[in-house]
Amino acid sequence: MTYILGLKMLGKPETARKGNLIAAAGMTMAILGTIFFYQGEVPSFIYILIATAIVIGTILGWMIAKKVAMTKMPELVSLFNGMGGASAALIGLIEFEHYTGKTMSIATIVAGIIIGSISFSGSMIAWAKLNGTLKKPLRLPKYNILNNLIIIVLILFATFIAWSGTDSQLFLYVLFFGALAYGVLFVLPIGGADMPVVISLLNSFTGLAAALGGFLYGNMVMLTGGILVGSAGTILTFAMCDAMNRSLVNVIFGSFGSSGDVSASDGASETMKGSIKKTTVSDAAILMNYSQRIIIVPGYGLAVAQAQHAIHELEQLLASKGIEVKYAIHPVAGRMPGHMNVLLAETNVDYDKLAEMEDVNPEFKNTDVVFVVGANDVVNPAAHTNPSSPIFGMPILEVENAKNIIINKRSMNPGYAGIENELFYNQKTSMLFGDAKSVIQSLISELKGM
Amino acid sequence: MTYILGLKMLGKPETARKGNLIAAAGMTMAILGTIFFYQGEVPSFIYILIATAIVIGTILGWMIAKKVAMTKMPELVSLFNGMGGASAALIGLIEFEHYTGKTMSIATIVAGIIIGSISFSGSMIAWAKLNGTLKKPLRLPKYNILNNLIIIVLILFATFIAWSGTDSQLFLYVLFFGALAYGVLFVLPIGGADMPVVISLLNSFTGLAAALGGFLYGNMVMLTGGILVGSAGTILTFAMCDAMNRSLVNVIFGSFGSSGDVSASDGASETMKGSIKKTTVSDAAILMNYSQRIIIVPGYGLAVAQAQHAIHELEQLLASKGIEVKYAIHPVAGRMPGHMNVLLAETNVDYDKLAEMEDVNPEFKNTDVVFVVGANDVVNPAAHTNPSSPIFGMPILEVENAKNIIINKRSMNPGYAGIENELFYNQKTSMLFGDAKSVIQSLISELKGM
Amino acid sequence: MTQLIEFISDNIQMIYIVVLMIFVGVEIIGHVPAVLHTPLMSGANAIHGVVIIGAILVLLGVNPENYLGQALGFVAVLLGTLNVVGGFVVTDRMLEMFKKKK
Amino acid sequence: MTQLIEFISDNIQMIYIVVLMIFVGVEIIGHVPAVLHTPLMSGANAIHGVVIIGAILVLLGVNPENYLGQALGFVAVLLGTLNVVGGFVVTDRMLEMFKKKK
Amino acid sequence: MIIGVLKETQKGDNRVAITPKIAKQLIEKGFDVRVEEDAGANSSYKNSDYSKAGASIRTKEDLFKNSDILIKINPFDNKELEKLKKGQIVIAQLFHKSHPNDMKIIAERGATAYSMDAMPRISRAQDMDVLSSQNNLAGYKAVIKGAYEMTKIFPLMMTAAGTISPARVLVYGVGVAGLQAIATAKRLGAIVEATDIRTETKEQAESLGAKFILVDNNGEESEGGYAKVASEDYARRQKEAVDKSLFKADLVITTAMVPGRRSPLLITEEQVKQMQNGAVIIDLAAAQGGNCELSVMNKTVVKHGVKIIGTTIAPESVSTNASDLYAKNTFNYLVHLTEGNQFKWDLEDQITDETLIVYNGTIRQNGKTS
Amino acid sequence: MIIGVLKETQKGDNRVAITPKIAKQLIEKGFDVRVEEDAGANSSYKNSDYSKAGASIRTKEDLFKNSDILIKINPFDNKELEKLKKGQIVIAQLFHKSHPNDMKIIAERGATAYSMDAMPRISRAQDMDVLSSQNNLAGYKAVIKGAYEMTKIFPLMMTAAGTISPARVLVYGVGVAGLQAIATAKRLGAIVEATDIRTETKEQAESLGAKFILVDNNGEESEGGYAKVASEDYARRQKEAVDKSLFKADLVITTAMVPGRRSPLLITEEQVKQMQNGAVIIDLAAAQGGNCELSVMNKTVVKHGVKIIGTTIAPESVSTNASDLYAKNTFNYLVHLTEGNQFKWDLEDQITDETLIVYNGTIRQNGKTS
Ligand SMILES: NC(=O)c1ccc[n+]([C@@H]2O[C@H](COP(=O)([O-])OP(=O)(O)OC[C@H]3O[C@@H](n4cnc5c(N)ncnc54)[C@H](OP(=O)(O)O)[C@@H]3O)[C@@H](O)[C@H]2O)c1
Ligand SMILES: NC(=O)c1ccc[n+]([C@@H]2O[C@H](COP(=O)([O-])OP(=O)(O)OC[C@H]3O[C@@H](n4cnc5c(N)ncnc54)[C@H](OP(=O)(O)O)[C@@H]3O)[C@@H](O)[C@H]2O)c1
Ligand SMILES: NC(=O)c1ccc[n+]([C@@H]2O[C@H](COP(=O)([O-])OP(=O)(O)OC[C@H]3O[C@@H](n4cnc5c(N)ncnc54)[C@H](O)[C@@H]3O)[C@@H](O)[C@H]2O)c1
Ligand SMILES: NC(=O)c1ccc[n+]([C@@H]2O[C@H](COP(=O)([O-])OP(=O)(O)OC[C@H]3O[C@@H](n4cnc5c(N)ncnc54)[C@H](O)[C@@H]3O)[C@@H](O)[C@H]2O)c1
Repeated sequence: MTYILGLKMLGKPETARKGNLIAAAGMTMAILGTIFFYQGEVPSFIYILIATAIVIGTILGWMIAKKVAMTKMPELVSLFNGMGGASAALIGLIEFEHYTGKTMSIATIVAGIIIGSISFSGSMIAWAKLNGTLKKPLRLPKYNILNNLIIIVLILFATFIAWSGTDSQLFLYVLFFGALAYGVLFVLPIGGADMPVVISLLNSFTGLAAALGGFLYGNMVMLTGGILVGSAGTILTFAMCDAMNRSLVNVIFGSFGSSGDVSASDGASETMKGSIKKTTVSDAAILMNYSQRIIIVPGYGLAVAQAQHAIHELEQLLASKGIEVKYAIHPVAGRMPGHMNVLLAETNVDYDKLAEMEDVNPEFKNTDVVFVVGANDVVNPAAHTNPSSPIFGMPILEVENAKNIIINKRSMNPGYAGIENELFYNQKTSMLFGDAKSVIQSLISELKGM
Repeated sequence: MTYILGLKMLGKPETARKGNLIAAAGMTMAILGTIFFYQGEVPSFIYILIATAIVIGTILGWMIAKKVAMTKMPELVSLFNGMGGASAALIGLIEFEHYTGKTMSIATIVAGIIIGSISFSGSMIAWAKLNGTLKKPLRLPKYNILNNLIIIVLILFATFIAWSGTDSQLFLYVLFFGALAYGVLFVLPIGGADMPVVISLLNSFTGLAAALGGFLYGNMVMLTGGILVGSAGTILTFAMCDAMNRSLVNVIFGSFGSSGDVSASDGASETMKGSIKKTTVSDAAILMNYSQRIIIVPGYGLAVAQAQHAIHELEQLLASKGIEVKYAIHPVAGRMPGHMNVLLAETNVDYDKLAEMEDVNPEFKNTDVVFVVGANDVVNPAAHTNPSSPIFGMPILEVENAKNIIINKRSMNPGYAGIENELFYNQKTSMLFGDAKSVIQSLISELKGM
Repeated sequence: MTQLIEFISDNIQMIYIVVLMIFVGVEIIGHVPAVLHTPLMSGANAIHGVVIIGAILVLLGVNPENYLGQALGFVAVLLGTLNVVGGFVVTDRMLEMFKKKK
Repeated sequence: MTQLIEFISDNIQMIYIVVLMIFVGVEIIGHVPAVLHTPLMSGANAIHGVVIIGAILVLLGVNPENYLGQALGFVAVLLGTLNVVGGFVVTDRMLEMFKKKK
Repeated sequence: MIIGVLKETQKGDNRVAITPKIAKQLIEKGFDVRVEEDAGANSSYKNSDYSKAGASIRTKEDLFKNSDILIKINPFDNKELEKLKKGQIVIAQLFHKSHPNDMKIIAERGATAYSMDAMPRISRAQDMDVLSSQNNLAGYKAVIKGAYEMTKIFPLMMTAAGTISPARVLVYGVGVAGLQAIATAKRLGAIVEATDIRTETKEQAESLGAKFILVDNNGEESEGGYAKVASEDYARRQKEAVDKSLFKADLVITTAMVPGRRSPLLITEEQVKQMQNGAVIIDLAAAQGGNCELSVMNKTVVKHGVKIIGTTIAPESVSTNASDLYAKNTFNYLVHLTEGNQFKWDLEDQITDETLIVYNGTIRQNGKTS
Repeated sequence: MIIGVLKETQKGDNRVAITPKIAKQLIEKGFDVRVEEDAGANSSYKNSDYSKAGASIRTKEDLFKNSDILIKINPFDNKELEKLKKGQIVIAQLFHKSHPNDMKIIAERGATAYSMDAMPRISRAQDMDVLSSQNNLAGYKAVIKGAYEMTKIFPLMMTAAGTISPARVLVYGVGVAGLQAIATAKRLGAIVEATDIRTETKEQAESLGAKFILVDNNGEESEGGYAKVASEDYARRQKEAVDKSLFKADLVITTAMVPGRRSPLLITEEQVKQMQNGAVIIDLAAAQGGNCELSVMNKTVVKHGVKIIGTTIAPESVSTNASDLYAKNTFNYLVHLTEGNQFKWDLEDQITDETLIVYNGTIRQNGKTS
């Protein structure tokens, strides 16, 4: 049960870490339990074997996990996932002989082998891709047909093995390698940006494989753990697709996605190089929730959306969480002098929270998140950097000095001055598209739940 | 599994009804399944017996459930619950002889008997109380000690039966009647207002009894269904205590609660007869959600709480659900002429939504919910009815004509005129205590989730 | 004691199911609005009418000579049915109140 | 076919558990914020490392003469351990990021 | 009965006691309404508007000669009083306490006089209470006048040409006028502070977004919602507490009054000296002597760089709305006093009792007010 | 360099071109700032404030004799022009297009003239743009003046004495002044409508809570943010669309202008006749001929029951803030033009190019503007 608790707690940022520990503790107990309660004669060297494997695995796993850079985490997950898959497949290979003739058990075993090895080889490819070892998505001609063919053949073959009651190890190995090959082919053509989804999918595969093992042995721990991961993983996969606005089918079959940058194609001219990073309301909310200082930069879009009441509520909500929030008012934000003042005064924003440009500019570098709401020209670095731009020489709010920048607007359309804004392509910038009012309201309800 | 789905859907107003049907369908299937898949020789007259029982039970149950007045529902639930408990206890009585000597099975059986019969007799008492047959909470001296003693004796006795492996039916019947008695004693002293909590508790008892039965037969349907109800019922019991601001212990042991009217004692003088009805944010939200016309009556309290932005948001939210919402502005609401206008104009409330007293008074009778926020004197019927009151002769908003009245204020304290308001004691009125701003904000988040 | 352990290991799966079910029950009830407390209680009440199955099993398995048993079983089935049918119908009626008026 | 039915009725409880577990899994994941997707995936990844138990069982039960089996089993345990330990540690590291800064 | 509506004679007062809309309602009630020529001209009501409503336009003489009831807003001047006939009923703000002579004349002429300003401050009289309805407008207009006279603007503005800091407004006396002044100033974006001797006004001021300057009043309580005269000690403490805000204020609005007394002196010349150069004081209590030492009724005094404007003229200047409200008050009052367009003379009734000043030639000793 | 700050001579203009705060900043930049006696008196800045800031107080004669730079707000009058010396630099709003003679005199005297009103409307010149900074205040003050002159109040009020319906405000021209007028009227609780020939202003007006009356302008486009002269056809369609609102309006504020042209005529006498009795029109375009046929600059005309006030005086009347902003604009401008307190004469620069009207005695043919 500890897994359930663990996973549940993982679902909330505050409790996530504890959840992880609980799950780990549960796992340790299960392992020890298995060893000590095993009923049957076991030569002692087997114990040594097991112990050795565990010790080596632990040390290796720990070291790899600790050493690797934060940015390489997803690869690592993929790698570890592959290990699990391999382990499941190997079990199947060994156990096969013990169950010859028992159709259902064999069926379970071959299913475990297929799924485990797909998971293994697929994970390895995913790992290689993320790692950069494999760069280009590879794509054989008629790829979809070929792939589907292979999996069908594999399944038919597996059915045959189970049904016929054969005890040919050869068949089994053929199956094993066939599945490995399928795993490779399955993942190979998928773009790098979609990898997390694929990993999550493979993850749930491994879970399934583990569950099958549990079924075989009537081992509850394996069964529940595996199924839990299988189902949770599947849901998670869908959730991730959702967050990326793609369908799973699209990710697996449709994506010719060239190495995965979502290019800024919607409506903006393509002159700017680099790519923008979209973010979701949940992510933005989390980022805000774990900040200490937030500066809100309101612009004309706030007025258009009539989102003044919403932003005030957001500000109060953040403040109530102990976060320091203020507004940075650019002198020409909006369309008339004092536009932002009028707007915010309507909501009774404390005058002390409105900071003038000169005062606030030095503060950005100590700011965790700058939330730019419907402002554009007033935060456009082109005013400093590009002498040919019509706003060159205008003082701006130097939000690019902040640690994170979240920009809310409806599209990539330019503002009053009609020029592109390279801030949108900044590494630190996440774009939160949508009408200011509804976006802020969603942020509020998201934040309230934290 | 249908129960799970069913119960889950019951948890949301929109899906509740479907959930109920699904659960019912599942139940029917389970019953048929049990009969048809039973493996063993069964004399046909037994089938007839079963069929007769089911038919009679169905007709009776259906009729009672359909005929009874809406207000008597809780009694009915209690009654049916008792039936279930009795059924469980009877099973135990019959099955006892088959398992003589199998300690664990016997333990299961006696537990089933105890719990089932407590549930039965307790439910009957609860039913009688709600029904009005039993009026006064009866209370023997040293009640708590006596009661605890009985239950301890019962448990010891039960343990003895299970352990000794006796096959004495007599012992069993003693146990049965002992448990019945305990059920009576248990519920007897509890006040009428707390009955729903008690019923819920007994409900989960019956669930437990059913589960024990399931355990005995290894019948999954009984087991899962019973456990589900057992656990869900327990949580529900706590939730209900929560909603009433009582602890369970308090309800069961502490309550000398005299026939259950929560009297209006907080701060108000006790001159008014009758009792007030408190409501919760969730209930108020549900009521609003299922209304077609809502009128908001703002008063001075809205200004004090500075809840104008919140009420505007609530109004918009309701309107977006297709509900007709307007504000009824009493000419002297607040503390200066036009106070409410100033307040609401700040939030850009549409002027068309502000209705004058003369125009809105005839509309109340077609209004599903009147939401009175921080207003008091301006809705006090004493202005019409009580010539000695200082506000006699002042025209008021005749909210008492509406179908439901929800009044938000912080306490029972009077308003400017310093007089009691009998509207609070109106049958149709629910009091929603708390600071206007936070109450409205909670309402908003509750409504958003619907 | 050994009996207990034996019992547990014999019924390990059942116990598993019990624990899981408790989990599901708790998870599902989670946070329901207070207005739904009564219908929910009523619905749960109907569900624990599954005892009827037990009662039926008893009747099916009862010794044809055991008239007391048969009588009690009959009553048990009857009461169980009352519980189930009444429970569901009452719940349904309660929920009618929540229907969106046209 | 009969085999299948037999298998099902033999393992009815297991199937029950499987279905329940799926239910729990779905219920728990429900709505998690997108930022937690990766840690959650990682945590789940660690959990399915339970295959290690299978691997251990295999090793425990393997014929002492079956060297291939032992070798494979050894590798399986090793890989499983890697999965479990690495998975948990990585998850922990990821979650460190969410710690509230002082 | 014939109602005669007189044109206001007091200089600067643009109001009219009965508007065309109310005239129509009175006619519907069975009264015969006659209106002096051009009575409503300054409130944007033309003679033709009255005619359309069914009232006839007459000369002053005609009205005095034929009317049963004569209605006005301000006290009758001497010329008018002379024209009163026996049995005529006069309804206006007569300020009988400060105008005892007028009452004598009315009594001598055998007439009857109701005074609107004597209306008791009870809930059911709220819709006849002209002090409330007019003071409310005064509070609004005081701020508008202040904003008009100031050389600064109210709201905070951060513009390309620099930041304009919000104006600071200080309101003395949080009665009807004071509250509306707070609300209006707040709306325009000012930082508003307020003070009052009655502590219950703290919550009220705050409910409109003002900061309340609480002066410990040592239990000097209010009477029926009105303030009592403050002790010297209180005055001293008040100065201490408020001075800091006063010296920073751009606009000061004073509304402090004690019924039937000279208004309390809250701002001395000494204090004015320390105020900001360019500040404006609007003294709504000027008619009762003023809250500021330097204020002169209906004058704008500039001294020590501060503009001090003594006025009650505020409601009169929003004459259309002021007339609307006044007329409605009068209508409600008439409806209360009459039944089937005849007077009820129900002297038991508190409202009639307190407002009936002269009854058929005798000055009534009317209750409570000391 | 010596900067001489002159007192405004135009009647009614209470502003001053440099405030004490800005004087101090200029002094810190190395300028020697001298101020004419009482230059800031009407903006609530005393001579002593300037002295404290480090500026010296001089007579007009002294300033003309010794200053390198002479700063004012309004055009120099003839007497002043005569006193100019060769090489002196003049900075003011010179309105060179409508005052060609002045330019000639300046050129003859061998002086140099920068005109603040010729500032290009480009983003980086925003902080030197006096038209924006002053028009903004004009929009605010127009509403305050309107509220002051009206016989009605702005907000909706439901009171015991009846309901006062909210005032209806109509704004012609949604430029800088128009937008601020909308914002201010809205704040006070009025129902605000607005119209403009430039369709892009629809969104802007709505972002401040006004209802925009869209007149199909058949693609008559704006030029660099400014409106072009409207066609007759447009004028007709405009009347059709707006008349309904105009005849219901309590306050009309007109701000429509086309740079360098007579302001468009938007409200004819015929239309005024149909307006509400008691309505007020504030014509901020009166100086350029006015948007209303009946408006006269600096006069209040009452005709057909409507008060028509022709003015640009609005910003001048909030002289403290207006001076603050004007001074800040001038400061930014000076900083832009100079380096180490010497002029750069960078004629390539668009701002210098367009604002430098007379350069060392020759009138420059300066670009773009036709
Ligand atoms: N203050 C003044 O006096 C004045 C006067 C005239 C001109 N200006 C000029 O106006 C500009 C002001 O800069 P700014 O940054 O405030 O505005 P901006 O540069 O015009 O940018 C506003 C942004 O808001 C976004 N937006 C519009 N509606 C939105 C909605 N409903 N929800 C979310 N986003 C929305 C637009 O992007 P999407 O369309 O993609 O959503 C747009 O890019 C400056 O260039 C200034 O020179 C100022
Ligand atoms: N409009 C005028 O011009 C004017 C002028 C003077 C007097 N009055 C008088 O004022 C009264 C106005 O009637 P009304 O109904 O508006 O007000 P009211 O009768 O004074 O009642 C206001 C109610 O609001 C509640 N309240 C206060 N703060 C609250 C908060 N933060 N959250 C929720 N509730 C809060 C109070 O109850 P709790 O303390 O229990 O919360 C109080 O009972 C009339 O009697 C009228 O005659 C009006
Ligand atoms: N219940 C009703 O029917 C009703 C009707 C109208 C008014 N009222 C109430 O009557 C009260 C008085 O209203 P008003 O505006 O006519 O009063 P007012 O004009 O007589 O006085 C104005 C304010 O000045 C204050 N004041 C007096 N002396 C002061 C001093 N030395 N320092 C500071 N402040 C001082 C008073 O407390 C009062 O708030 C208000 O609270 C109002 O709400 C009640
Ligand atoms: N980018 C910048 O740096 C900058 C700086 C200041 C102002 N501006 C912009 O310049 C524009 C003009 O501002 P302004 O206030 O100085 O303009 P203005 O004073 O010249 O004119 C006022 C308004 O009248 C309108 N108008 C003209 N003829 C009309 C007609 N026949 N009917 C209706 N309306 C008519 C114009 O469209 C304009 O909106 C504004 O949009 C402003 O935002 C831009």
